[in-house]
Amino acid sequence: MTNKTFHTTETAWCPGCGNYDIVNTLAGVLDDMRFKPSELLLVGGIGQAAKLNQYVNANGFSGLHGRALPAAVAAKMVNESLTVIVNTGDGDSYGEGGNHFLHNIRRNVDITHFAHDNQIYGLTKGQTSPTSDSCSVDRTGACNLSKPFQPLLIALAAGATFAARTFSGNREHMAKVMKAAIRHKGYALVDILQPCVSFNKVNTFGYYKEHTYELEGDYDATDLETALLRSMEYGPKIPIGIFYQVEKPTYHQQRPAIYDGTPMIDKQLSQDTLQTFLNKFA
Amino acid sequence: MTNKTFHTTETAWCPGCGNYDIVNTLAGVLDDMRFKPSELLLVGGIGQAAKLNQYVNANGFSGLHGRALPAAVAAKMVNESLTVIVNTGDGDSYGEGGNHFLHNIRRNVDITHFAHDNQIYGLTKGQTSPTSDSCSVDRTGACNLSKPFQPLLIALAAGATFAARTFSGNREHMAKVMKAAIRHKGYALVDILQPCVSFNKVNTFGYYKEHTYELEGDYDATDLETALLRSMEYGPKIPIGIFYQVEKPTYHQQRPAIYDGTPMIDKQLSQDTLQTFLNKFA
Amino acid sequence: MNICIGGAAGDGIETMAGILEKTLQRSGYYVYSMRDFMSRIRGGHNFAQIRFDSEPVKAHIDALDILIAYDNRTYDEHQKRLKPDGLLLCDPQLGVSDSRTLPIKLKTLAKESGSARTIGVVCIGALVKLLGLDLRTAETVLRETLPEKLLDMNLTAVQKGFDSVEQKQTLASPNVKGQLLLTGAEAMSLGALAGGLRFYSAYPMSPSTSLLNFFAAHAEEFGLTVEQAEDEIAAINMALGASYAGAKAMVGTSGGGFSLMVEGLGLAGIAELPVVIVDVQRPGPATGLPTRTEQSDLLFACFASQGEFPRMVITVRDHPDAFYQTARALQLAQKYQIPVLLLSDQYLADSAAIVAPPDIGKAVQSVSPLKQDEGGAEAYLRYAFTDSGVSPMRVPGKTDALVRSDSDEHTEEGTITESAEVRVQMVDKRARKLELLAGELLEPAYTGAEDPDVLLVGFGTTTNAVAEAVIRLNKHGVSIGALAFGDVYPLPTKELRNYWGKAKAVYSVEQNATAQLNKLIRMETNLSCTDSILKYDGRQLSVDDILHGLAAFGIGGEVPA
Amino acid sequence: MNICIGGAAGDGIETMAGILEKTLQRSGYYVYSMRDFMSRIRGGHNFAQIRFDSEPVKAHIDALDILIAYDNRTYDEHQKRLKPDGLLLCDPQLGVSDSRTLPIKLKTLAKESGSARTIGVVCIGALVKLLGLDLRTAETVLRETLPEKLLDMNLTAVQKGFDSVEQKQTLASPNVKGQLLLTGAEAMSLGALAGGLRFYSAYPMSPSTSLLNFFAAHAEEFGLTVEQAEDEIAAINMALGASYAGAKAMVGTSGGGFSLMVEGLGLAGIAELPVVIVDVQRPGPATGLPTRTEQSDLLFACFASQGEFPRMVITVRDHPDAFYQTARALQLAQKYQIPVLLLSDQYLADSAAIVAPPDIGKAVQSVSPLKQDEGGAEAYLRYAFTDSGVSPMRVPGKTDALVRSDSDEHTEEGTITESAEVRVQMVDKRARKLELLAGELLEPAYTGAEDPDVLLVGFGTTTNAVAEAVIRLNKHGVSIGALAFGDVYPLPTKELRNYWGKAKAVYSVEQNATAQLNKLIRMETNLSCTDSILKYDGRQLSVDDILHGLAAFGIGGEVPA
Ligand SMILES: Cc1ncc(C[n+]2csc(CCOP(=O)(O)OP(=O)(O)O)c2C)c(N)n1
Ligand SMILES: Cc1ncc(C[n+]2csc(CCOP(=O)(O)OP(=O)(O)O)c2C)c(N)n1
Ligand code: SF4
Ligand code: SF4
Ligand SMILES: [Mg+2]
Ligand SMILES: [Mg+2]
Repeated sequence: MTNKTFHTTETAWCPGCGNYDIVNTLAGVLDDMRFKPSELLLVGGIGQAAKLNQYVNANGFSGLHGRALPAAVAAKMVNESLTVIVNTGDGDSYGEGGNHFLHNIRRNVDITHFAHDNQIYGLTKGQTSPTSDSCSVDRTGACNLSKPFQPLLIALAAGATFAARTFSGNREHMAKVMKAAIRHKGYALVDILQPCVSFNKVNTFGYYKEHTYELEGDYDATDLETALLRSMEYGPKIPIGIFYQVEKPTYHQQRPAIYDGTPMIDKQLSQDTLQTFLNKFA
Repeated sequence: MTNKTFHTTETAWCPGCGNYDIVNTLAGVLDDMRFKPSELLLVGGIGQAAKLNQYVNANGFSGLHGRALPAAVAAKMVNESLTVIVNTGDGDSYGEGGNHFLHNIRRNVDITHFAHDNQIYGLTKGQTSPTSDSCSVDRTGACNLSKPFQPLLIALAAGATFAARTFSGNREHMAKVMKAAIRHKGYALVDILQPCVSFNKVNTFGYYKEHTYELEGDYDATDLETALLRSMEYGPKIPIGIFYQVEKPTYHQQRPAIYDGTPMIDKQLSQDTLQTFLNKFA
Repeated sequence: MNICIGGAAGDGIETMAGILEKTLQRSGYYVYSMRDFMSRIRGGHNFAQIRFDSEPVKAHIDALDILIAYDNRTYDEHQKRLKPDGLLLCDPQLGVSDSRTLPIKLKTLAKESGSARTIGVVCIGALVKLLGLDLRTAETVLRETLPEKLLDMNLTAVQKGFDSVEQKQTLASPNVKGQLLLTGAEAMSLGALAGGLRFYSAYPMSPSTSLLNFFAAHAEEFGLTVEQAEDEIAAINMALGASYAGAKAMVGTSGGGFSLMVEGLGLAGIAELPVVIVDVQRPGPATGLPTRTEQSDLLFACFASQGEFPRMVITVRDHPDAFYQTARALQLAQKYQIPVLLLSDQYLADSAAIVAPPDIGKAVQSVSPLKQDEGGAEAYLRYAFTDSGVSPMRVPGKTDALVRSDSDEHTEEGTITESAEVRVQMVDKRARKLELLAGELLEPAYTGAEDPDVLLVGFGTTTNAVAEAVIRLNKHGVSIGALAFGDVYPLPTKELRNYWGKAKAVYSVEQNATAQLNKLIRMETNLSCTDSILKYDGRQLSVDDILHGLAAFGIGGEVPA
Repeated sequence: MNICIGGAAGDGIETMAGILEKTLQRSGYYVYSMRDFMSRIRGGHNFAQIRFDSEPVKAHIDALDILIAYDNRTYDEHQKRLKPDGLLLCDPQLGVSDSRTLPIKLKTLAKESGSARTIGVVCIGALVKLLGLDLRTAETVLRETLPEKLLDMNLTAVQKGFDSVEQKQTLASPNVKGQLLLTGAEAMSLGALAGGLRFYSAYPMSPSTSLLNFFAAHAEEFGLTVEQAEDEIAAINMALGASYAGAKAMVGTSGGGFSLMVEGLGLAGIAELPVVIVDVQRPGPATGLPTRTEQSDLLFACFASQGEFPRMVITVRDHPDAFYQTARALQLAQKYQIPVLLLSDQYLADSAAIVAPPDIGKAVQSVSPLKQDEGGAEAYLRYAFTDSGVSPMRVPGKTDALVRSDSDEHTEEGTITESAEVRVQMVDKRARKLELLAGELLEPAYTGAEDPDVLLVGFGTTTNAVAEAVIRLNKHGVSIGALAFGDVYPLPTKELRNYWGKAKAVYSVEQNATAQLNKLIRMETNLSCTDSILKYDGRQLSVDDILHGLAAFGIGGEVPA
């Protein structure tokens, strides 16, 4: 570990797992961005990826499998001074948690969602995840007879204001995208291609390294049509980068009467106000 | 009722509710298509729309709120000779049932899904549904501070092989689209704009009548890009019609070793086969 | 006086009942008003039943003094309950031939007033006259309730109704002042605010939706986070995220939604996140009878979730209880860092009653603060092994210490462990909270004879009807008493054992089919009821039902009202 | 003989244990083999414990004859359990100084064989020699188990291991033939197939995933619909759709997933849809200890879901039981049109045992068919009010009659009703099934003295360990017996009352912290245990744990193995 503030601890991940690159890069990014550990909240569901918050020196909430997002957005709702980052798996984000994925994008709460997409259920030992490759691609192991889930396309269709893809093996790119996502005002999804050395023998480090390429320098990330079309490009060539980013009012900004900058947890309803209100029932 | 075979019974809907047009049109369509009531299975979740199966002379399954799709696809899986049609609400389909919506589209089981989209929670008396209009449109009553849910766009993003929209007040159009959807091999979504006279005072019969128009005669329903873009057109002008239709292998077709045409419920595992298998553990 | 107003869904029964209740309140009466709705928006049959008196009324009874029938179905369904000397108020068009009829040309008068929809207000006018109330009181209520543009026609309508009849009753002059008229849902919502609620999330579900509506309507006014979730799983997990971040959080739902929250309940249990879960019960299983009432989620609430952890289940008995117990539930959840389940039901949620203004200060002080025990370690340990079992809870971001929460079994620091030793210590630590919590339990309320031969046990919303039945029987010399549980799990057993020792027979009175309270008592105390009075048709046990049930056991017999 | 093999996750403990078990089976022994895994894929500490004998072995014990340590952690964690005359088999590189050590250059020999990954097979070779087994048996098993390309190096490895040691033990010559080696999960899966399973849906969750893996692997072979659902809610609702359409359906999950299925359980209850729900328990609440064992979902299973309806809860005791009870559960679900909950746990699911080949015919005939009672009406009434409470179930599409199912309360036809009368009739109809079901219940199995002074009660997977403890104590003159419940809810009470009457003290033995069986017995019978032996650290109660637990109550004392 190069990093001091957000140093990471011993993990339960397999040697060679892509999660190491993610946690180390994230720790570096948080350090670069000069966060204080206590103002950061890292949230996870359950799975290998979801364990990340256990290994970083910050506030941590490990909730239920598939349910990281609701807990994360609610923590942000009541304390907008926290920087809230979700790290969790593809199964967690798009499988069990699919409904929260759809609807929290719509809410546009100002949180960041790093989906560690190893295209497999890692912790439960290698079942097909929503993003597993299609079975038509010749392969052994877990694969999708169903149409593979396209995280960016779905996120855009649901109205995401920030949607990006990166690859854990490209640490520089990942750091750049992570920073942009954390800085983004509103819900930001980063689907992180992450090799699972134990169970995904197809989408390996080498595979991603070979197939990924960065979106063009002049790519216009504010154009939804382009973003939709480019997000469907997922085959021999897999673009990485920020596909789409626009500013839309966040959850808090849309409710100025309730969220005035002072975190909700710092405000209280006075007994007098309540007493006055009670009198209306006389 | 003009129709005899699939005659409908007294309902618990409000006078003037768009659901009447839907149930009557559907009964007519089923009759036209010469189904036998016993080979039809109508499935619903819970809500006003979901009650439809109670009023039609066919097999009926009223499951749980949000859970119509899993029950429907499974019935089809085990008995492919049933024609399975889901009628249920927008809240049911896209809210509580959002995860099943996403993932059953991916499965492409050969069922039909008519989502009665009144842009409101009817049975629970008028709360905002995922498809309620945006609050930026000046209105009273339920509306979305969140980004409204776009059923067709999401369905397409998830890989739907058939996605259409119609309006309950345009019975001819609705009948045509319903027929195409039922005939479609694979999962077919029809989002049916349906006035709720009791709670949705904005998206009324008149509103839909004024704003909807049919997709052009030369519209190419096999082009995904076009479909994606046109499905986002939802404002002063709302296109109705079949946005997208392609043939892809259905759930059953992708598993020919298991589904050979004989409904699974008509097959049994013989005790001999099992006995032979047991011996492998010796 | 007991009035029933019935008609189809969409006839405005709810509005009319509301105006009438308020008018009665302002006229100085005690009011108890219940609702019976179908799960549809138009048509069918709905009714409201309003009982009022110059003495406190806290439950509904069957026998009617006045029946207002908008349609024939109302007459058919309720006429049997109308007293021989009762009054049937309806339009002559219904063609009812009943000597108790006071025909009023409701439709005509309404149309003359400007709209067929003013029928209800015509009725109110007539009632005001019949009951000898002051028309100005009704007019004031109309002014407060109705939108400007509808006011004139309704004022005309109330006058026309008033003029259409002669005064028939001279009632005891009431003098109730400074009281509030609250529905059960309102009382609960206000209690939550008194208890410090900051976050409410829910998915609409009858009969709990009135809570969501209340909080949503007042979110800006009170600076609350109120979120309509995409489903109940989201609702509970949001509440837990908010709770972790330092906000007092509550969710509300009915049985089906609660089923979906069960995994989240377990998360609250292991991560020790305070949360209040309100289950406004309706008859199950599954969709069941969506707009009716039942008390059949009791054992489910006590044992919901895989695994084991301390929780508290409180049943709400009446309107004041709804206020105080909700405030207390939020505070107990916070004090012990446990999930508290609050069971109400459709009957209470939708009933309105006149109650003394709840005392906010008293509600807040009902739970004494815990002397925080930081554990031995120097560094902050979220799950420190303390003597009380309660570990120091801090708010992330409000301290330099880092706050960790985990759904896996965890160490004192809050990180995953698989150690057998730590597991046992953690389970024991959590369980230790039950010792302190035991001292917190409220014993059931007792009504009746000092040394009763017959003991009734009940819980939640049947309480006042049971008490009224007992009082009536006591007046007729029957040696009977009743214990009404509010706190049910852990079960307070002191008074139970005390009265059980005295009684010759014990009956549980429950709004369910399997006598769940009886089962719970047996499980917790090894005491078993003689028999039970059960109702499970979705309609709340009335005072009369209880009297009849006892009569069937040979107790009391025919008791005049 | 009791052997423990330990190392890190990823060291291939599982593979090696599998090969060893099979070799022992083929050598004619009874085998009982358990697993202890961490919730990670690499690193940490995993172990397998294999007990074998020429007499049947049905549980695990603590004391070890042989410890195979891949790493120092294994030595540290288990050496205390190794008997003084036991054998520690490890690489000298570990640097362990223990007089029981038999050092073998495992790493060197493995590398010489062609891969460091053949360490386990080197060990097997050594064990074969040490135990006096036939090397050819091990070779045959290797040939059957390993892929072609790995075979040569492993045959070399097994030979090298064999050659590295001297024969140390001469064991009683075993002669067990024609038996099967099954894990609990396999026994359950095979039982499901015997019971007529046609549809299985699940979402992966330890420790239930082995069921999904089994069915998915054999879907084509057996023509099953096997679907990995998007979540557990989908899984149960799919199963109910399939059941409605005429397929015998089952779902499998663990506690957290079961929590999500609770609403669906209620749907099965009200719509009377046959379904079997398997809960392979692990320690909770919430994520808890994902790969460990516990019996703490008992009361949850009995009372899960809002509302009230008949259900059956069966706990699985051992491998044969897993087979027969699963077959029976599917049939009972079908016969009574109810949900049947089958509780297993990680311990049983992952343990392997030698069992007599299950009798498929017997499994199928274990439930007698019901004389179908079509109700009085002429038209087909899905929910006809019959005497038995069981209404005629037809398959949609297979009859001209229309089949309707509804989650709302419904009429005999299956359409929504809000009628109070029909509601009561329907609740009563459903409840009537319990009368017939009572005759179906299997009494708990009894082991021990005829008139025991001390009675143990237990359920599910602790059964065989409890029985072994009882037998040992009986041999030492202790008057003790044990009742092991398989069916738990409804609770069969005949034998319980019978033995309870004889015993002076009764203890429940449970793998949970709150003595849930004791509570359930109290609730159902008003009988209360003297005390309980409880374990809740995620590791299964061994025979020794039970003996120690009893000793603490002054029963038995020091009992030699
Ligand atoms: C309700 C529930 N269902 C299932 C599980 C079991 N489970 C734990 S992690 C996991 C999948 C992990 O896959 P993913 O989210 O992709 O994370 P990864 O391990 O691949 O990083 C599952 C199914 C659970 N813990 N809770
Ligand atoms: C688990 C669960 N949550 C909530 C409900 C309450 N509920 C019944 S219908 C409904 C919404 C209906 O809206 P929609 O699906 O749009 O149907 P509509 O009535 O508008 O046709 C809700 C929230 C329920 N029955 N079950
Ligand atoms: S199983 Fe895969 S995802 Fe999990 S730690 Fe190992 S390599 Fe990483
Ligand atoms: S409430 Fe709306 S959707 Fe429901 S029946 Fe009435 S008009 Fe139709
Ligand atoms: Mg994954
Ligand atoms: Mg709707």
